[in-house]
Amino acid sequence: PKFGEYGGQYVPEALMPAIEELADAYGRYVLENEDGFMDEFRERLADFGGRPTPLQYAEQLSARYDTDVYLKREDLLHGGAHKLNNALGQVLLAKYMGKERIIAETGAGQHGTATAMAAAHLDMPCEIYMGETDIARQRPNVFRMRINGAEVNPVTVGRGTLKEAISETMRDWATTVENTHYVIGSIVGPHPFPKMVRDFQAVISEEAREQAIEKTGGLPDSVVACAGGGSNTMGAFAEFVSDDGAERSSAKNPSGDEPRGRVDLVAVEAGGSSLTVDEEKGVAPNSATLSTGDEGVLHGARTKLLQDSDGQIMESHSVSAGLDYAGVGPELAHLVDEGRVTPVNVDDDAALEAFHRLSQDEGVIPALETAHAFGYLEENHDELGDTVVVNVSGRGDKDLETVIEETSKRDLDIAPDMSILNRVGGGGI
Amino acid sequence: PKFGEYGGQYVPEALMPAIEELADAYGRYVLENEDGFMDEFRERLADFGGRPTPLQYAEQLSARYDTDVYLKREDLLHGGAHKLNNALGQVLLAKYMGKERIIAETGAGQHGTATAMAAAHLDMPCEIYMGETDIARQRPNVFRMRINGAEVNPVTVGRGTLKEAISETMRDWATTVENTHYVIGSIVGPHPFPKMVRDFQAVISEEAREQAIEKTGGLPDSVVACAGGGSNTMGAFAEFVSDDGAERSSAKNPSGDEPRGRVDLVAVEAGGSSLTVDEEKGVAPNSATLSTGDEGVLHGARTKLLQDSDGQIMESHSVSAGLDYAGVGPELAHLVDEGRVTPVNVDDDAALEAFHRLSQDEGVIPALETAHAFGYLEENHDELGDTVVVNVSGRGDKDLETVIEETSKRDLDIAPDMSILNRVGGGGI
Amino acid sequence: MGLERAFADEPAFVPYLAAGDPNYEDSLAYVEALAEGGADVIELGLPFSEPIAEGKTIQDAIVRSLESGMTPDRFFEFVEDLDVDVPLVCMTYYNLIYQYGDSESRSDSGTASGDTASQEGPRPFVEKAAEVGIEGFVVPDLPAEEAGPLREACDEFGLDLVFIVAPTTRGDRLERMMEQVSGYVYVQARLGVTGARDDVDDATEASLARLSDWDVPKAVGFGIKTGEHAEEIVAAGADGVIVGSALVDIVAEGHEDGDSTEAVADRLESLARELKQGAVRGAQERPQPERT
Amino acid sequence: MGLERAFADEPAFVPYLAAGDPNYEDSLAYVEALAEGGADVIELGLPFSEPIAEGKTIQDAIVRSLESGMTPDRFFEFVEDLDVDVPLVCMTYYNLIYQYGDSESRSDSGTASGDTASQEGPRPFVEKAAEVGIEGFVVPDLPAEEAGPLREACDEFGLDLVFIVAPTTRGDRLERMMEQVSGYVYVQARLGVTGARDDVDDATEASLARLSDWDVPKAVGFGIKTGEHAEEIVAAGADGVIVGSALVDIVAEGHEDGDSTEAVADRLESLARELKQGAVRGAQERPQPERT
Repeated sequence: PKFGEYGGQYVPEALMPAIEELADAYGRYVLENEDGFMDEFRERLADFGGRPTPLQYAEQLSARYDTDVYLKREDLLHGGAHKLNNALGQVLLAKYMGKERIIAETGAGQHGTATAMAAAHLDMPCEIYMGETDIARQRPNVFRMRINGAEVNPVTVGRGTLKEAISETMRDWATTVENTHYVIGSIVGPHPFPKMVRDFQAVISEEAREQAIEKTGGLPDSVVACAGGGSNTMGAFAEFVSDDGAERSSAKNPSGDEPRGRVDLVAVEAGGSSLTVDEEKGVAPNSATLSTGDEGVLHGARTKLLQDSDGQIMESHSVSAGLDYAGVGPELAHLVDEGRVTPVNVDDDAALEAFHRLSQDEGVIPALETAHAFGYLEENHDELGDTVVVNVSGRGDKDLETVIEETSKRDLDIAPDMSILNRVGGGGI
Repeated sequence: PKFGEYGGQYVPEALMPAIEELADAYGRYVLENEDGFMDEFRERLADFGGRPTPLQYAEQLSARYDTDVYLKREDLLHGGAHKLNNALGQVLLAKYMGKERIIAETGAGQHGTATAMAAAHLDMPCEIYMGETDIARQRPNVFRMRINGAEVNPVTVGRGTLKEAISETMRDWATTVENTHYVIGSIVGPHPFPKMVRDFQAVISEEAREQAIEKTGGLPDSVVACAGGGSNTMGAFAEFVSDDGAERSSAKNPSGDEPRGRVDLVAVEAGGSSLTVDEEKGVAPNSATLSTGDEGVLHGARTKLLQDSDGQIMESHSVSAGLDYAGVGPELAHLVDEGRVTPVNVDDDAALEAFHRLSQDEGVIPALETAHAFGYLEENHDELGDTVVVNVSGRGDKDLETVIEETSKRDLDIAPDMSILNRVGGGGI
Repeated sequence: MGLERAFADEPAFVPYLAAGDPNYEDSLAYVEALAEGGADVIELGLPFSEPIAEGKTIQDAIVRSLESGMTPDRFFEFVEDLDVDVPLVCMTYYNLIYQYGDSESRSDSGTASGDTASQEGPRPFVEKAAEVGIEGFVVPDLPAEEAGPLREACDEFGLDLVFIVAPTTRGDRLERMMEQVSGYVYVQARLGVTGARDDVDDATEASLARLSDWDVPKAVGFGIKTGEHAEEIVAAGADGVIVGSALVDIVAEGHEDGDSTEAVADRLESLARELKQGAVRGAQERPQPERT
Repeated sequence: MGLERAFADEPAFVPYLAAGDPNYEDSLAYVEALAEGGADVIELGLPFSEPIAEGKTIQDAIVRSLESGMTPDRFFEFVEDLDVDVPLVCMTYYNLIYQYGDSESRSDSGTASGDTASQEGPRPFVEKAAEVGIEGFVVPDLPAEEAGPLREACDEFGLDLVFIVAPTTRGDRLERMMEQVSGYVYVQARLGVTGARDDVDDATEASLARLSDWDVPKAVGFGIKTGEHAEEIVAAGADGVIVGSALVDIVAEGHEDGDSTEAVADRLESLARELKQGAVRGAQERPQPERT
């Protein structure tokens, strides 16, 4: 259950039996495909979720960078983000396990909406815990969850954001473990969650690796993905982790042999407004856990964290709500320590600029999370080789209001003039 | 260029040469696949748009109706609706024709956003005309167009809605025909638009027909689609039109022969609040053009219209902005007269109820347009045979605010309690 | 088929106003003022709710007219009430022409000609128009290809059917139009929609050249707003000038400023006179008039 | 390893308060009041920012304590400042224990034990705790499987490590825990998180039965709020009762109502006395005490 020194099961004793039961179910259904679980999962991912998602050649960006840029279009998945891969897998697993109720936490609301959709699809009652601050600022996602029939339970403790919601969901689970499954939204939490969520998300890189070989004749030189908790990141990396040869291999393989070589894996974190923390206030104006955090225990796992010198968890910050988390998946922490994954970060400004660039140049409006990956591409494409796959983890419809507000605070040449919205009538977005 | 007595080219002389040029290009590139146009179109639809979209078995609805219900998931297309099929086709065609500028009208903003996305993808300057009333009430879509780099030109004449925007776009085109292509958003307008848009949208039924045969071994008994202008409708029907045998053929074909028989085609219009028109005010509180309109000439084509006894076009109304149009595609008008397509309508209340049902039962939040098709299914599933394909023309994220507002005015048992949104903080959707 | 007579002696001045803009009574006065000012033919707009060929100026006029209660039947009354001695052309969109005979609910309106007529197409409208003294039609959304039924009805009742030739109209399309046109041909001076502009387009000469073998008078419109413009246009070979937006602007301004009917009528008459005189001057400048 | 002694003579009353709730000085008085009221062991909470095992009552206490400036170092001062003659157990989350020795920036804080220590795991924290007189730990997010390093450090410095047994804990997991536990075992009376409730769960007897062969005292917690509850629990075979939320409620109410420190302390002492007496009564009702 560990990734080097990371991972483990740091949870209240009351949850341990549930986690052990889940680990057992994970082993049987996911790893062994018992009762055809994985077959059904993949079939539902296709028919309900819309898989496979395309690997699209990005013409304008490729020309701009003189590098072949491919977009792995998870934004086209049902719900608008990679989140459904995991939510559908876990809700289906809960059904196989005989559970009768689904709970989940959500921050920006993406995981909550994905879970609510999956639960509706599989006819499971579903309750989502969401901090009241997040409820107020992510109303469309609250609407979506409610419209899919899920209960949304406001969490009023503390700042009322993601980490409080996670704690609250764990508390619910501690009371209801016998009939309830807790759908954790990323590759975090106690074992088996980090491995299991990775396995559900690995379909991203399974497809991308095959598609890249099909389209380019070889492996990409680099895969770039944004990293918050890290589920899209590990999903995009998983099948490339073992492509760890000494040399890059974008050299094509016309012979049809299985391509080999090294694929660089770049995890782009939210640099926020600064990498400097305010110890006094316990605030990190970023979410660059892999780049700047240090080891600790949070939400059931040992991993890298943003914490103060006492070990109290810091408030993280990012223009992107979905990256705004003080922890990170233990597997990513391990792969970074091993040197297999390169952690980098991109600040709010560069992410916003990249958001506009992708929208205007490629006609794909990315999630602000995703935009961080493109911010890195803009600044560092020279180091990424000849063929780069960027994971478009989600679409940006949810971020429109934030983007407009944040853009208006900055002087970004690339940003479109939004004054039409002031010239014409009122009404909320 | 006609469908029976419908269709034609009723446009200002200045546009005729452009329309003839377009008709020529349509014939060569679309019909003859000159320069591999259709190949490139299909490839871009796949890689950029995310085609094929799934044909999903709807478990809960099938159980509810004791009928096999399949969902054609156009909501999963890039942009969230079938609109991209057409927008991408036309923008690509404009490029093949050497045009340097794209214009389009939009009502609710779906066609505008699809066109803006396609234009960004293909690196074409793009301007969208949109009534100022619509701009005020569809702000998220205005944001999306601007973010994709399109200009949005407010139309201040009249009510400031779709029909004024169409007229205004035609005016622009009349001035700029030489370098500009006008991307009409539905199977309306002068020839060749109705045929061409149908051909671009026909991919829906091409896929659906194949997928239905693959999944059920035979043809469906019925295909149900909502109808406003009618592009998703004809897209969903096109490949089934010739399945016009005397008998339904859901009897499976285990022998592997090409299935034959009759597939019923049901076009579900917006019944609005009532089918009764107010001649005095020139208002039809519905958009049931096929069911209640009569022949006339609008926006370049002879078709069925909602008009007063003088021939002035009426204000149409529907809870769904995308169905709110006083005209309809001439081909649909013709197929209705021929008896090949059955026009029906579903009122606002039933559409809202169906919106909630699909969201809760299947985890798919449909566009309000789409919800009309499911409203019909709820009330008339007995008449639709054993296997029904419903076209999920778009996703409902854009309609959340409308749905909540309209739901709150009604007493719908099925609607979720939205009071959490009042209990917790402020902020627009 | 008599509109050609208006071009016979000297270049014709063909003004346009929307009937009923800004209201029925004032509009009567304004149209009469144009006649006073020297109009040779008057194009009277019957407003349609979706005027796809008009620029903002005339669109706004159409909205004002519709809001003041203009309908096809009221339009015919308007024509009857007009006290002018100038040929009148009805400029409108095809759906109004087409629907007139197709309504079963017309019974309660002022005229009875269309009663319960159904599927008769344009005939009832043309019949009624002829009855009130209209001499021709301009239908901006009816290209020659779709004009058969209307042409037929016009022939039956002795009315002219004017077509618009655009700068982009070429080859076969010109032929088709030439076969059907009568009265005069409306030469669109530039691409775009109606609206007054400050310059005269070079395309005009080219258009006139393409039509040199047509045997109907060639009236040039789109963008003419001063006597000098009219002069240049006619000097370039036109048989007449069509002016709409510049006149509608006067109506709109008068309406906005609350000016008296007389004041607005005076201004219209004055501009009409200027335009007519400009056209006449233009004809004198032509080295060799080529009108048929 | 001395906590067992608190259970030796009669059933133990083990209250919990969050150190520093609602502030440093009041909290000292409140903890001392519990000792006055008859506490045999006191569980002192060192607040962690993410208390995943606590119910709302204790969560709120943790927030109050953090906001009043509580830190690990301040906690150790707190323990030193306490004037009580009762064994103290530190209840906290593992990250605080784990990080204490791992910080390079502790130099400016009051104590120096952890200075520049790095990657030492729980040892520096345990060392410091032992130094100030802490006798044991309860770490709600540290199951036996992950407890090795902490157990080792506790052994080194002679501290007890208390584990929580849940109603759902069975088989191998019980074995693993039994191997590592010392001082006493915290028997969770029901599923869920901490919080006072009105009934005593039947699961308690079953849990006690599963632990019958363990050689450490069994203290039952979760949901005990009155002397009668305590009595029933002990009568059912518990060697002690752990009470948190009911006491924290008194602190919270006093804080909200602005009551004097003395008044709140009196209430705490009074409830403590009731609970201790209930426990004692319960022991007398047991037909055959089974404590080792």
